Amino acid sequence: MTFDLSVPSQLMAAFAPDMLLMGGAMILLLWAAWRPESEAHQRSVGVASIVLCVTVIIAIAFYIARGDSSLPGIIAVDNFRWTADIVFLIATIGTIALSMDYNAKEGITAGESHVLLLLATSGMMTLAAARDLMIVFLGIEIMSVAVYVLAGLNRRSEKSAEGALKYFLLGAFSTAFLLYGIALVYGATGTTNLTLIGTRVAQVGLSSNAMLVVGIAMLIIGFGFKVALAPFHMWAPDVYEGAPTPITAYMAAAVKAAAFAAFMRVWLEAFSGVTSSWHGPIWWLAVATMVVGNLIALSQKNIKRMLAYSSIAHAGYILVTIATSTTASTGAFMFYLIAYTLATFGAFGVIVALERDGASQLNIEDYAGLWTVRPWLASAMAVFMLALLGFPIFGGIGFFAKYWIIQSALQAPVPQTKLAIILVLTSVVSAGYYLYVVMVMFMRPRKEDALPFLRTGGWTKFVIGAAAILILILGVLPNSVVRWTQRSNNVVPVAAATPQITAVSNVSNPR
Amino acid sequence: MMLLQIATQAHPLAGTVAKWVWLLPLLPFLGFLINGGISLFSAAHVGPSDPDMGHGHDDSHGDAHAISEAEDHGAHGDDHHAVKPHRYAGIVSIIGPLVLAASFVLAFMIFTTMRSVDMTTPFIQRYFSWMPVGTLQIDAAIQLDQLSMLMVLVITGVGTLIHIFSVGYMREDPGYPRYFAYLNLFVFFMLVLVLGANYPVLFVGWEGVGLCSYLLIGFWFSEKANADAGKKAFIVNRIGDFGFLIAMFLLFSNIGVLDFAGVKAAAPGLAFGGALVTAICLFMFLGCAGKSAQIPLYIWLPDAMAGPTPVSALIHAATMVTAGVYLVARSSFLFSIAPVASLVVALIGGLTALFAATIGLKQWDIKKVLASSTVSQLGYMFVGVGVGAYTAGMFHLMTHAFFKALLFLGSGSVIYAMHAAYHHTGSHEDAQDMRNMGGLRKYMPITWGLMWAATLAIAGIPPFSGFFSKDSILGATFERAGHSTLADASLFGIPGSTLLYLIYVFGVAAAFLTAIYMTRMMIYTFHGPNRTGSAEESHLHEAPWVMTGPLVVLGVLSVVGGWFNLPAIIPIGKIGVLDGWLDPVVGEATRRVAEAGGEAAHGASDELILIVVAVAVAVAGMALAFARLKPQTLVPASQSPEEEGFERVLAHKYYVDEAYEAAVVNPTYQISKRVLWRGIDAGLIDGLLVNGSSALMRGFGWVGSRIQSGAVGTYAWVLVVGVLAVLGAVTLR
Amino acid sequence: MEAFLQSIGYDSWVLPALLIIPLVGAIILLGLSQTADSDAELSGSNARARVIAFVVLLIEFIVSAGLWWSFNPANTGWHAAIDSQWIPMWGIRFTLGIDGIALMMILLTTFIMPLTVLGSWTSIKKKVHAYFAMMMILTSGMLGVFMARDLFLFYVMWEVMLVPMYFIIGIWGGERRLYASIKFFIYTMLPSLLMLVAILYLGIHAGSGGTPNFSYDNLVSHPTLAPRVALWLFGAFFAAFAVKVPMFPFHTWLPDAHVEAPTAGSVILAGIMLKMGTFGFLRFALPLFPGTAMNPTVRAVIVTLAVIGIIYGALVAMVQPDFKKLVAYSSVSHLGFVMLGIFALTLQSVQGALMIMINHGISTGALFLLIGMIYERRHSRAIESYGGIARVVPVFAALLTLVSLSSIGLPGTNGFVGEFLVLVGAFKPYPVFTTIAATGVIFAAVYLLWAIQRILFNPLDKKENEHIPDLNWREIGLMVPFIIVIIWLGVYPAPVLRRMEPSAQKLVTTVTQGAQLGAQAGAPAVAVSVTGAAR
Amino acid sequence: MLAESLALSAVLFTIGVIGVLTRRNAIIIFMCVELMLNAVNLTFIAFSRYYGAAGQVFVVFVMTVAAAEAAVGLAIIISIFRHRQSVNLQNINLLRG
Repeated sequence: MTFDLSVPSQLMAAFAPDMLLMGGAMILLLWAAWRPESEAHQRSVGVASIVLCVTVIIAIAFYIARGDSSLPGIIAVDNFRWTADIVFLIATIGTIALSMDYNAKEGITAGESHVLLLLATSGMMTLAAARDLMIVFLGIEIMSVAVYVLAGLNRRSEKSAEGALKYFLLGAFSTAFLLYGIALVYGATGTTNLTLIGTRVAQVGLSSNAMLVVGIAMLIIGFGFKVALAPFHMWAPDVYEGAPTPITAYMAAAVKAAAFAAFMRVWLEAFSGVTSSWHGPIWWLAVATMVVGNLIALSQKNIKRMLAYSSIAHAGYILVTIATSTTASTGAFMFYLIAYTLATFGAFGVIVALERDGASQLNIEDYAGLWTVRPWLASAMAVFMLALLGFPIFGGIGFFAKYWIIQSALQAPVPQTKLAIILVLTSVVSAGYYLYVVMVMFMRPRKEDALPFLRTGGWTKFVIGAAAILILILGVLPNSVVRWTQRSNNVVPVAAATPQITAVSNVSNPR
Repeated sequence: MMLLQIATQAHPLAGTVAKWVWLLPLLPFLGFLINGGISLFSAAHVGPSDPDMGHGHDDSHGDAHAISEAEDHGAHGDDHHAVKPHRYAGIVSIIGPLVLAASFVLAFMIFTTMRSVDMTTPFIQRYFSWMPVGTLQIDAAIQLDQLSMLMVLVITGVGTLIHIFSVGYMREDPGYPRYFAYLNLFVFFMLVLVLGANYPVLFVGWEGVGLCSYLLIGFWFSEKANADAGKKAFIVNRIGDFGFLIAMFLLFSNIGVLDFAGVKAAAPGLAFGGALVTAICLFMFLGCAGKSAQIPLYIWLPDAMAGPTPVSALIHAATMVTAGVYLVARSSFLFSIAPVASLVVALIGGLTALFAATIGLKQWDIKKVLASSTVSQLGYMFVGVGVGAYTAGMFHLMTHAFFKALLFLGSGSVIYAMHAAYHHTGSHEDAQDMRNMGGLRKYMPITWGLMWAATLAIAGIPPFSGFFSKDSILGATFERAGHSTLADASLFGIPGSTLLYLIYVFGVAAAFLTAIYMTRMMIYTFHGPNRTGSAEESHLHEAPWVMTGPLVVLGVLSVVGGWFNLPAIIPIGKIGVLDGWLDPVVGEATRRVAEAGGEAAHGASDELILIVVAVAVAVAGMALAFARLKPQTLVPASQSPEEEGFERVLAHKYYVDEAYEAAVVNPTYQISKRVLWRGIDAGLIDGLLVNGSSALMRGFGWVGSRIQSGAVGTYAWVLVVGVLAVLGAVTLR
Repeated sequence: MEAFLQSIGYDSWVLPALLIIPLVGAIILLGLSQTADSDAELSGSNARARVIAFVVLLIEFIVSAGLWWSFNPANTGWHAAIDSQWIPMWGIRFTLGIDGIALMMILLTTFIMPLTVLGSWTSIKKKVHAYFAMMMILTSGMLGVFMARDLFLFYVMWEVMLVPMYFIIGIWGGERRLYASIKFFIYTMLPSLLMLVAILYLGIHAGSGGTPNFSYDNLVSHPTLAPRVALWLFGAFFAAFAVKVPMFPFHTWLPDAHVEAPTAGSVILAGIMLKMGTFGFLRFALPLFPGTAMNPTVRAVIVTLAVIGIIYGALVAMVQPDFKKLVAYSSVSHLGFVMLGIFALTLQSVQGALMIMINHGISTGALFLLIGMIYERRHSRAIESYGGIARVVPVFAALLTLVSLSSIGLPGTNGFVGEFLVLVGAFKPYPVFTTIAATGVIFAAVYLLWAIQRILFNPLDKKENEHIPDLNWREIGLMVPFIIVIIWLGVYPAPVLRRMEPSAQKLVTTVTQGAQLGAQAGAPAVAVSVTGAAR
Repeated sequence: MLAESLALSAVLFTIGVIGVLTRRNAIIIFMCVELMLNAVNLTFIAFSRYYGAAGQVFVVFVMTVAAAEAAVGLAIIISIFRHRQSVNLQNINLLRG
């Protein structure tokens, strides 16, 4: 059906999956806090949270099946949202699964951690749905506040606390910019509703309106921080290294994806009319991010840090789809998010499996000779590395993801050939560190003094195996996912004329 | 044998014994397979299933050692040793010569049929298509005509004799089967060379004989010198082959065919004396110069003496080295329309003849003397074919094959005797140095007599064979100088006639020197007091009959060889047999050069004068040698002093090898090593560009990670810088 | 034979079968592989792994051999063609097919692979299952490259080859294997990715309604590109292929990879993988961009590089102390001939180039196998650590000499046919270049004869060389096929030439015509942009 | 009137930024961030005078969120203080590179 969002009940209905998650999370929170902390309790809460996530996925599938849509309003009801939601939820399930083993390893017995994840996810879903800058802001904050806590979850670890602090301070700092940007855009257009903004900037040529462009710039900065674009990326490596490994995976995949989803929607719906005013900065940011991420990753010893920089590089690749500023590229965008999430969770799953308590065994060198003792684990890791590298067949879906981005870049109305070339060149650089991991695992002999690897927990095995299998299968037959993500390109600015344009136009250049 | 018989349009030879012509090369090849198999089989000791020397080497230990022991003797650098014969020596010494004799018999039968029928066109047999690519159609085909028949007879005939000689000579060498395998293979390729119906097939034989000469020169490969000599021969030949290849490319890209018949048919179409045909001929001659050791590529032949002496006789005197002459004669239809090229051929030939003869004057190694004499005689042949007297060239080729083979085999039996003697006394004197010989006449009279016959022949004393052939060449040269297409042409501005007279003078001078150094060799070897040493004298004796037998046959041939082509003015038999025989092949070309029957140009009187001059010169040379050389004064090599002044230059062959070494070989090596490899490859491309760029990337990465200082303040600063940058970007558009 | 093949519908399934059989073998091997890494109790299962690998690849060869008969030269279209959907949304299809050129390359591959298994029978001692599994995957990848008729599929196969070879070099290689493997990977990946962009550009350009079209036939018949664009795209293809060939100056990955790779790795690299580059030129770079490829400037540059490669490779090979490195550089020289032949673009030269591609695979492959055998015995590749061993290992010596002679290009061996055809064909368009190139024939003799002299001949002056065991029956047996082919192709190459001729002819004509079409379009513009690119 | 209030909020925002850049104490930095947020609030208010309530609603949201953020933030700062008896960011750099 088509929801009329001005009717509260229908708004509720359109927002139901998110509400379901939030409500469920509340109940679980009570239950988690009710019983004394214990390993078993932590696990049972985790399982319950996974069940909740699955329920929400089912609910979303129900919406997808009905092919619902909505009139313009504060939230969107479209495949873009649902696809993004499913990505978030899968990532959350993966995180919880990993956390259950990881917490046991690190002696974290707080069941609330899983609930916090759920809350953060609800924020993400809000972001994916947001069609109003206000909702965008709310979503970002719900998500961020929860993630600040998660980053510092491991109270005994000083690094964890430090990471959390850095994340929090800089996050708040950047939020201020985002907010300022929203304020200026609001000032320039007189509304915070993306659809209206879109129509207005398009109808009155605001592309050179100072207030609007500064606002857009501020928004770029705000989003750029959340998705860790260079030079707003500095927090990412530290936080990723400090945070508990599953949370790192969560941040690298889900948080980034959510921020990007909002970024994409805002840009397509609100600002696709004024491409000229933001294309330059986005282009340069994409280049800078790809270059910086890949180059610095080359000189990393710690695998979590290395993956942090690689995730920065991937942010650069994804930004290319935004730079093309065409709804066609949302397919590539979503597809990439899926592929990247799978690969990231697989890789971090392996890290969790090999990590020893006290965050040791995290240097790439520690994996020397892994192949000879844990062939399957090593092979899986190789698959994930090649997937992140974007290598055909062995890297599975990772290749198609990059391929589609390049294709959309070349197919754009204004072909982004240069970006495509820079993309492939920087991915060649990335081979330098992804293959380094493979090389260490397969071609270096096991060190004599190396500590034995712990046995891999069941949930971790599940995550790794699922990720690897999906990556490889989708790497040969991606059709289903391609078709699915292609349908998420219905994020189009709804051109609906509205009365206040005159009022806007004379305000938009204040005396 | 798959015979896709393309109907040879009722050729007189069709259906005769000639249809077995493909057996000629195949028989020696069969011998090669058998002997080669025996050699490998007898030497092989199959290794363990896991060859890693870590575990697996114990079992094969003993055998491998045994071999190395056995061959150590063979490796002893020199021709002859007292170890027990190879275990398969018997069968090998039957098969080796047998296959050759067989093909000689077959060749003779074909020859007789050819005489009986009158054939003007070559008899061409196509067997299968070798390289069919579009317009380029190269067949594996055999062409049988008078010229190739002549070569076949020489090769198989002399070859058979030398094989028989080898049975005695190599009897006790551990590498006996290998030796015969190589020798048979050589004959196979040589026959392919002369029977091929097109240039590429000829080229197969051309390179094949080069390969065999490489293998046989380096037969005792454990001596670095021998291996070097073999390699040198192959590479120098390759330089020549390069020219041959270019000639073929020119032919194909301008005429579009590469078979003799086709080229011959198309040749008249080419501009007479034009740049194209001249270039083709000159490149082709480069190939000949390589194969036939002409200036500047003659350097490999003296070193080639490192091989066993019969090899020197067969390959480096009688057959292979004359392939160049054959090629020019075979391509007479080209050379005859390229006067300038022909002049070059003749000039180079003349120069080589003279130059090599001077070298021959001062060599002490008996084989080296013969080597330089070979080079010199080849020069003669090129003078012959160069001036368009193709028959004369081929005639000298034939007689030379007789007497030079004889000389080599004779020297072989001398060395054989010397070595046996030294071996008995365990002395390590050089068995090939004439200063250690002397007075051998009384120990080996047969050899002495036969070698004198050969010497008179090569010196050009009538009525020995060499006299007739050499005289016909000189005569032709003189007469062409009078008037011919060559005389009308000019090279480097010098009129052709002048050059031809000059070449004639070279020839006469060379004849003079030849007489001198050959006589010198005979005197030092067989006459005067014996310098071998008292202990050894008792062991000096004539070689067994299996060796002297062939010598006798060759002796007869080198005496009467002249009768194959008597000049008109010496009517002591049938006149100009060879002229008539070869006329269908080279006659037209000859006449083209001589402008139709140049014979009439000079009267018989002039020709008589020429003959007198030649004989006088030869006699003078020998007389001078007898007068001046004092074998009594010689001392054995070990005590004799180094030559002085020009003599030393001659002894060192004008230091040409050293010059090449310093001017070409070393620079190439050093540049390749220091500049190309170390400099460009490792340094510039790999070091700077490849590894350098990756180092640059890592450098940037390192810097970036240093900026990541861990202090929130820095991060905030960077963030704000980014903010300002973005603001700047959007506002200052 | 043809009738029998007809009756079993051979053409309809052979190509996919050739791709699948090795993969099945790989899966079996990986399934049987054991984690424990002590060769003692593994020896049994290792032996089993070898046998499986050999049998599978032998089956592969037998299956592929049918192509020799089922292939009908008269039909210049695709043989044994397969066409099915893969990713319709992106216009990507799974289309296979071969012509005479691909036929020979496929047969070369399937011929060499089982022999390489025999070649690494005892030399590979650790992780045998994985090793042979890698070789299986590699086989599929290489065959896929030769079969692909869809540029996207081609690219995928092209990259797939990389990973197994990376592991083969990196895990089972020599001392500097880590450096060599990563260098090989990145060196070849960089231009390949550029080629991917070019392929995409082409596909989009030729596509309709937002869906790209990567069908080879469609792209070839669709050459309406602006000269400047064509130049850049051609540049991308050129880079990818030139590195693989490798052409001077893109060759420096080759010596490292060849030297450090295990024997089988070197054999496959030299024997088959280098041919990918030249095959790429023949199949893609020329037909897709005839105007650019035949543009006088471009052509002159490439031919010059080829000739430089011939001489340079030979000279550098001459001074190598390491025999494997020597052969590696000799490959640079040989492949230079191939490039000369391709870009001279006469029927003879192209046919010759194809012959060299085959011959080089055979001769150099055999050379590397022989080096591997002697290395297994003495654990040294340095030339000066040998000398005079002909007497200790006569069989080895005989084989090495014969193979070297074929590599030198002695008439009567396969080597001559190829070089002769290339030169004779290239002489008409490029007399001077060809003359210079022909001197490579001399240098080839220099470096190889000198090397085998220092290895086989000269005095046997090193104690440790006196007890080297000679080749065993397995080694002799695996060399025999090589020898047979060397002689066969030297004496009677006509059957091979006949099968390739129509395809070569088609290539020559299409490219020439395309170049003439492109000529009036914008040759000057290209000339300009060439200089522009130089800046 | 609009221009002045916008200018004022811009100035406040900048002061906040400078504070973040210059101060070393985590608490104070956080306060500066709060200052920036309030500067933005001022902007919203200023605009809402023209565009109606939306801006003011936004301000309410911002204040709420800021409060939540403050709670979490202070908790984090406390936990870091537990580890090293200081909240001076100068020497908090275990994580770097």
